[in-house]
Amino acid sequence: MDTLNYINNGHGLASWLLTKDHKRIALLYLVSITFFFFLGGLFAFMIRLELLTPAGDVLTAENYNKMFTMHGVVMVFFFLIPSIPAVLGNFLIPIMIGAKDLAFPRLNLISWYIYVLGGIFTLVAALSGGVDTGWTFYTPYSTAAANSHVITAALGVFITGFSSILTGLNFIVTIHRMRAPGLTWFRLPLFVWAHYATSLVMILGTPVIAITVLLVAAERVLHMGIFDPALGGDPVLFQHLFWFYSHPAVYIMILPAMGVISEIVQAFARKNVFGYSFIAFSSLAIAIIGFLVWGHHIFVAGQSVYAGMLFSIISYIVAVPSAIKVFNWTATIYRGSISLDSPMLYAFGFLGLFTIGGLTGLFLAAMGLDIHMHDTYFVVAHFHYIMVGGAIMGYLGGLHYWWPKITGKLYSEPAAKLAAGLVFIGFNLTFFPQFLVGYLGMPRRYHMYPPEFQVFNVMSTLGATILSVGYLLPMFYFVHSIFRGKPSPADPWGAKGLEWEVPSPPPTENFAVTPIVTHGTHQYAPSKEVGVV
Amino acid sequence: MFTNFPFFPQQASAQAGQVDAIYFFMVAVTAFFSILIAGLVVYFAFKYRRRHRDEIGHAIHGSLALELLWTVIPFFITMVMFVWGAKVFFDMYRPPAGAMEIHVVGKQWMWKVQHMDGRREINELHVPVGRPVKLIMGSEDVLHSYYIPDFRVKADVIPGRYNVLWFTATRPGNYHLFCAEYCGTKHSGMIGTVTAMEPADFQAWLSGGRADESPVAAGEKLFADLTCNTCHLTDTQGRGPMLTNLFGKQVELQGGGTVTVDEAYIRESIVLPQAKVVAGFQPLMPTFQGLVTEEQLLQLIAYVRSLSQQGEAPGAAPQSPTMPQSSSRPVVEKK
Amino acid sequence: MSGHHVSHHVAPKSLYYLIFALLMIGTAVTVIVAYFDLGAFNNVVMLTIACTKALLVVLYFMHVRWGTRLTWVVAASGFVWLLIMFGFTLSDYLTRGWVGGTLR
Amino acid sequence: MSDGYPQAPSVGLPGRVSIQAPGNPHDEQSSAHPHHPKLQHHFDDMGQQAEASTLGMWVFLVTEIMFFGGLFLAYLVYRTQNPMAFQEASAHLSWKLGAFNTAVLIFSSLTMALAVRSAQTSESRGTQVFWLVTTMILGATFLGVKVIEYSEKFAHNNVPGPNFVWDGQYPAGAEIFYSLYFCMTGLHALHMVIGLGIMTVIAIMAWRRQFNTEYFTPVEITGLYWHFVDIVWIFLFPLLYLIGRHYGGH
Ligand code: HEA
Ligand code: HEA
Ligand code: HEC
Ligand code: CUA
Ligand SMILES: [Cu+2]
Repeated sequence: MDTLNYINNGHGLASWLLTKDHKRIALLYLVSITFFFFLGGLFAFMIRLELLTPAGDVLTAENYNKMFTMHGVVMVFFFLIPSIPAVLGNFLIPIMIGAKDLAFPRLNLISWYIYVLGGIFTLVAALSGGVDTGWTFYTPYSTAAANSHVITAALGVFITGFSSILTGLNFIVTIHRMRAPGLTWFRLPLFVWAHYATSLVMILGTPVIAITVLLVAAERVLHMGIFDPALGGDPVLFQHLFWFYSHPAVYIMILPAMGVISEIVQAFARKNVFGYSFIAFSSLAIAIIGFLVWGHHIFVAGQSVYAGMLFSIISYIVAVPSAIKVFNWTATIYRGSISLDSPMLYAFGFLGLFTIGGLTGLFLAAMGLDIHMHDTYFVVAHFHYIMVGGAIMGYLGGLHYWWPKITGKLYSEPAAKLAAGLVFIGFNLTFFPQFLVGYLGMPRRYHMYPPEFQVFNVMSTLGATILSVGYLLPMFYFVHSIFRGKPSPADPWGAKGLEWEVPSPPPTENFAVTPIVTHGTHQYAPSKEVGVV
Repeated sequence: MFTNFPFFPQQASAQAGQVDAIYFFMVAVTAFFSILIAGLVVYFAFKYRRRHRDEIGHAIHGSLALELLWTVIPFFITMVMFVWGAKVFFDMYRPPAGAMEIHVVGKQWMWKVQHMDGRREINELHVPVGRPVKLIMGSEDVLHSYYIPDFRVKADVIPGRYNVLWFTATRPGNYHLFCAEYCGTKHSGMIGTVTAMEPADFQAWLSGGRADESPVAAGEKLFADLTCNTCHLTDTQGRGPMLTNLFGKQVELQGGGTVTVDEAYIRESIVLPQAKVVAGFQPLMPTFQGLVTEEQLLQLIAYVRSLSQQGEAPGAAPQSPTMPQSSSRPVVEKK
Repeated sequence: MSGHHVSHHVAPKSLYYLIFALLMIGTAVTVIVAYFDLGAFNNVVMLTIACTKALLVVLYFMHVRWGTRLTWVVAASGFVWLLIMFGFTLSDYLTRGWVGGTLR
Repeated sequence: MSDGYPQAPSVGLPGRVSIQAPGNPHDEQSSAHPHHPKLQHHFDDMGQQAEASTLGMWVFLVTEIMFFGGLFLAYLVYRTQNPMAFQEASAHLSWKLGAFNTAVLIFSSLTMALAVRSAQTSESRGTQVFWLVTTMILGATFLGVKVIEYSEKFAHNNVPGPNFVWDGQYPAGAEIFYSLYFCMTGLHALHMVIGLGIMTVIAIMAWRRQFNTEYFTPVEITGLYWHFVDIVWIFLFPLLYLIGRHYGGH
């Protein structure tokens, strides 16, 4: 150990578990999130195993229902929502804005503990028998009919919600108050913009799911009449409250990934982004307009047709900023100096798969079409294309891109390329058939299905097997790199950005002296606009 | 093993074509943009690949004209999608006048059906082709959703409320019926078959089985058994309002406001009588919640409705222009 | 970044007493109004007074009156978002009966 | 190179960090203005620290608004669906106790504001603690009254649940009203209890002379929190206690 950095600055478990260093907290998150990803993946694998044959022969119906519920809950609340913000955002935002830490380091550590506590509740729910309500917890099933561990799981969601709120709060204050001198808003890396937008959604949306879940608990435990029609309540009100959070939450999942892609595309095309301000503002637009579309989940749930039209048209409007981003990224590659290192492969994967996922969202936002597609595998395919094909590609791309910075070690690039290829192929094989079987009418959350849907399901299960190999591979070469990898220079990619100017891994204080920033990120070539953007 | 695997669902209802038309439009747009983006990415990645280590890209900061272009074009495309989707939804939302009514009750985990002449079925539904069919659906426990993929129709069934689904079958045959809203353990077993038949076959089928009492007759009996008739007399002497010729009318409520008498309102009057009290009456009526099942409610409603315009279906919504069949085929009169 | 200075506005005590008095009067008016039948206006009046009281607290007791523009924006955004949630949800509830012929 | 990692390009712009005084660690550099003992290491100065804290509190209050907002939305929807029932159920609450509590809370907001002011103007620790403790006493009074109201409801079995009893005309709607009543006032009361806990700590800190013109952020953000709790009640009072008083009036 030659130089002092955040990893070797302090040893022993306590120095990690009580750390207030944002970089160490990011690693704590990395470990716990990886655990939940593989747990969720295990549930997914059980789902796919069951669906190999039309008859429900691997799992009982009850267990199958628990599988997809736990899969959804774990993947959404314990993996994807915290993934990029809590790991990469936590690690990078202070460095990218030239600060020593987030504004509230202790709060940051507390959010991790809250997250773990929520996770424990969910694990307890899973181990003591599971929940079978679906990740959507729809009433009155969840409050009056289900006899599984709804309360434990709901509390787990409630608790992690606060972790998310505190992370968002910390980011907002940090970005407003801790920027280095000269780092104006329009010199911020787009990654930071994306996280700013994400944080807005976190703080404005998450409290609503918290209160909703609390009301579900009150109704279930105390039999207070709130959503159950037998007690005079209205189940559709639950759906409004749930989606008021959960639609914006899908942008919590995709916006950070978009931030990652903005960085990667610039770094590996050695070129500043095409249309910085369009990308920056489209993040904000997605965050804000994304709050106004939640009703597209309940077109056929008894919502008024006029409200449905309102939600439908705004769903289309919110697609436009996403389109802008995709076109701008594509334009960024134009006349770049492109190297196909593994992060860039993930970024390309993101571009293609997010486009398909997003465009199939437009199918669902068409009210007349959604009548047929709602709650079929078409929806399942849509959101996996965005969440797995988009968000996870972004997460993995970011992890590969910043891994040398985080650990100070270089991983094996050929292995990484192989993994990227496997993920891409496995993914498409898993989820493309689901579009077809969805339009044929196969409903989701089905333990058994008519035999004519089997071909598609076999393909899907096959793809999921390839996909899991693709996901397991990085575990090996990442861990290998920590012990055997070559040390990384400060800037292994030849990228531009404050994070590449500090050593790899960075020292605890990030910067010996607060830097003074004179122009925007990723300015590779001199140009008259430099510094203005 | 894999003998029968279709790639596209059958078009077995009058609506199916409309829905599929949007679908194909969407597929075309998706294919166009996906191929465009993927093609450009691959082409650029090859064309501008890094040729030596220290190479950097061109500093291009953007182009307002281009960016506006790809803001405006997607915007207009999506507006087409919106208008088209909303129009189809509206058509599928409003049942045409004169549709044949069938009562459907969902419960964990079966679909109970009763035809207007009393014939019952479970997990099956027999309908004639060429005639609009309107399902009036309620739930006894949790949310369900009635879904016939080959007809492209689906609607959630909500406890405490009625929801309506309508379609016109166009092709005789057997079609899948699914419950599409997760409702517990045997959600995937809450399935069945919809059988569309030629009108003559349908008539034969109707008269073939052992028909129960019609819902109206059953409702009349219930009306007496539950002692409704002690308050709701056929003249104005009763403690409750007269129910004759009530359906479809506007009723003045105590505390201001009016309400149109439809199925939902009658249902509410029976299970939550105090929620809306008719002007000029005391809120005397007891609740019958828990005393009547969802099916019996439907029967009571059918009876109350029969006290009004005999045989006419409610809600004289304009005939949907998308329903040429309903006029070209003889409409079977309800008994 | 707005200069790093502690915001040092010290409001005179008399102002706080004035606000307190206004809040008390508002409460009294609300209670009195509740006893007159103004039809729908009862609710309008009561909610207007409640909003005014809340505004007074936010502006003076919570010092937003002298706060940075960012504080204004943050404080306002909470209420704006609340209205969005109310408005869009009610867009469903208030229009459910509009289409004839269905029971939704 | 064999790993496929490129070297940093030799062209392009230099890094954008301009090191002002190379090798001059931050701590020495700031000797110009001496460190306040309360300054945390990652902030540049007290002003930045204070601004971050108040902004953080405001952002937190926004989340609180949305948290209570869900309940207010449920209230709004059910109120439009069961107007008569809500009037009837609301009439069974004692508006006098409600109005008294409103006055108490507003008064406590005043004393809280004065507590912040006394810290802000470096008044004596006695004054600071006096205002804080007065605020706490008022808060406790509010909670005491709430206990009276709750126990009255429990005594009459007006608490939603399997044992709910309602002898009015609208038992179903009344039960929903009381579900919301208990959720809303219960969460509000919980916030007050938390507020009292925080204020205990603050009062002790004040007694230890920790607050003055230079540093009073903890008092300030506690004040923000307390005023927010007051605002919630300002809405709860008319919505729960006063709606439709004139109807079937007393
Ligand atoms: C990260 C997650 C994520 C994201 C980003 C999105 C993004 C979008 N989603 Fe998706 N969605 C989910 C996750 C996500 N969704 C989940 C989890 C569900 C199911 C929940 C459940 O029930 O369990 C769901 C369900 C869902 C439904 C409900 C379906 C149903 O249950 O019946 C709808 C309906 O409108 C919808 C629409 C959209 C739209 C319009 C977008 C848009 O934002 C997409 C915008 C992107 C693009 C449009 C692509 C880029 C554009 C171009 C390359 C250019 C060409 C563009 C044009 C011509 C416009 N989604
Ligand atoms: C971030 C979100 C996320 C992610 C990453 C995934 C990832 C995957 N999902 Fe998931 N999914 C959801 C979110 C997500 N899903 C949600 C919200 C639902 C709805 C739930 C509901 O209806 O309530 C859903 C539902 C859902 C269904 C529908 C179930 C149903 O409706 O009946 C299916 C079916 O195929 C599925 C499959 C998969 C697969 C194959 C993956 C794969 O990408 C996973 C691949 C990863 C691994 C496989 C892990 C790595 C490997 C191992 C740990 C080794 C495992 C051991 C062996 C192979 C022996 N998912
Ligand atoms: C104890 C007397 C009583 C009994 C028994 C009773 N009702 Fe009523 N009903 C009333 C009164 C009084 C009203 C008017 C006040 C109101 O709307 O609640 C009324 C209103 C109605 C209305 C609304 C009528 C309108 O003009 O809008 C319907 C429908 C109705 N009852 C149906 C029934 C049915 C069906 C039953 C039996 C299952 C029944 N009632 C049993 C007293 C009774
Ligand atoms: Cu009934 Cu699913
Ligand atoms: Cu959505």
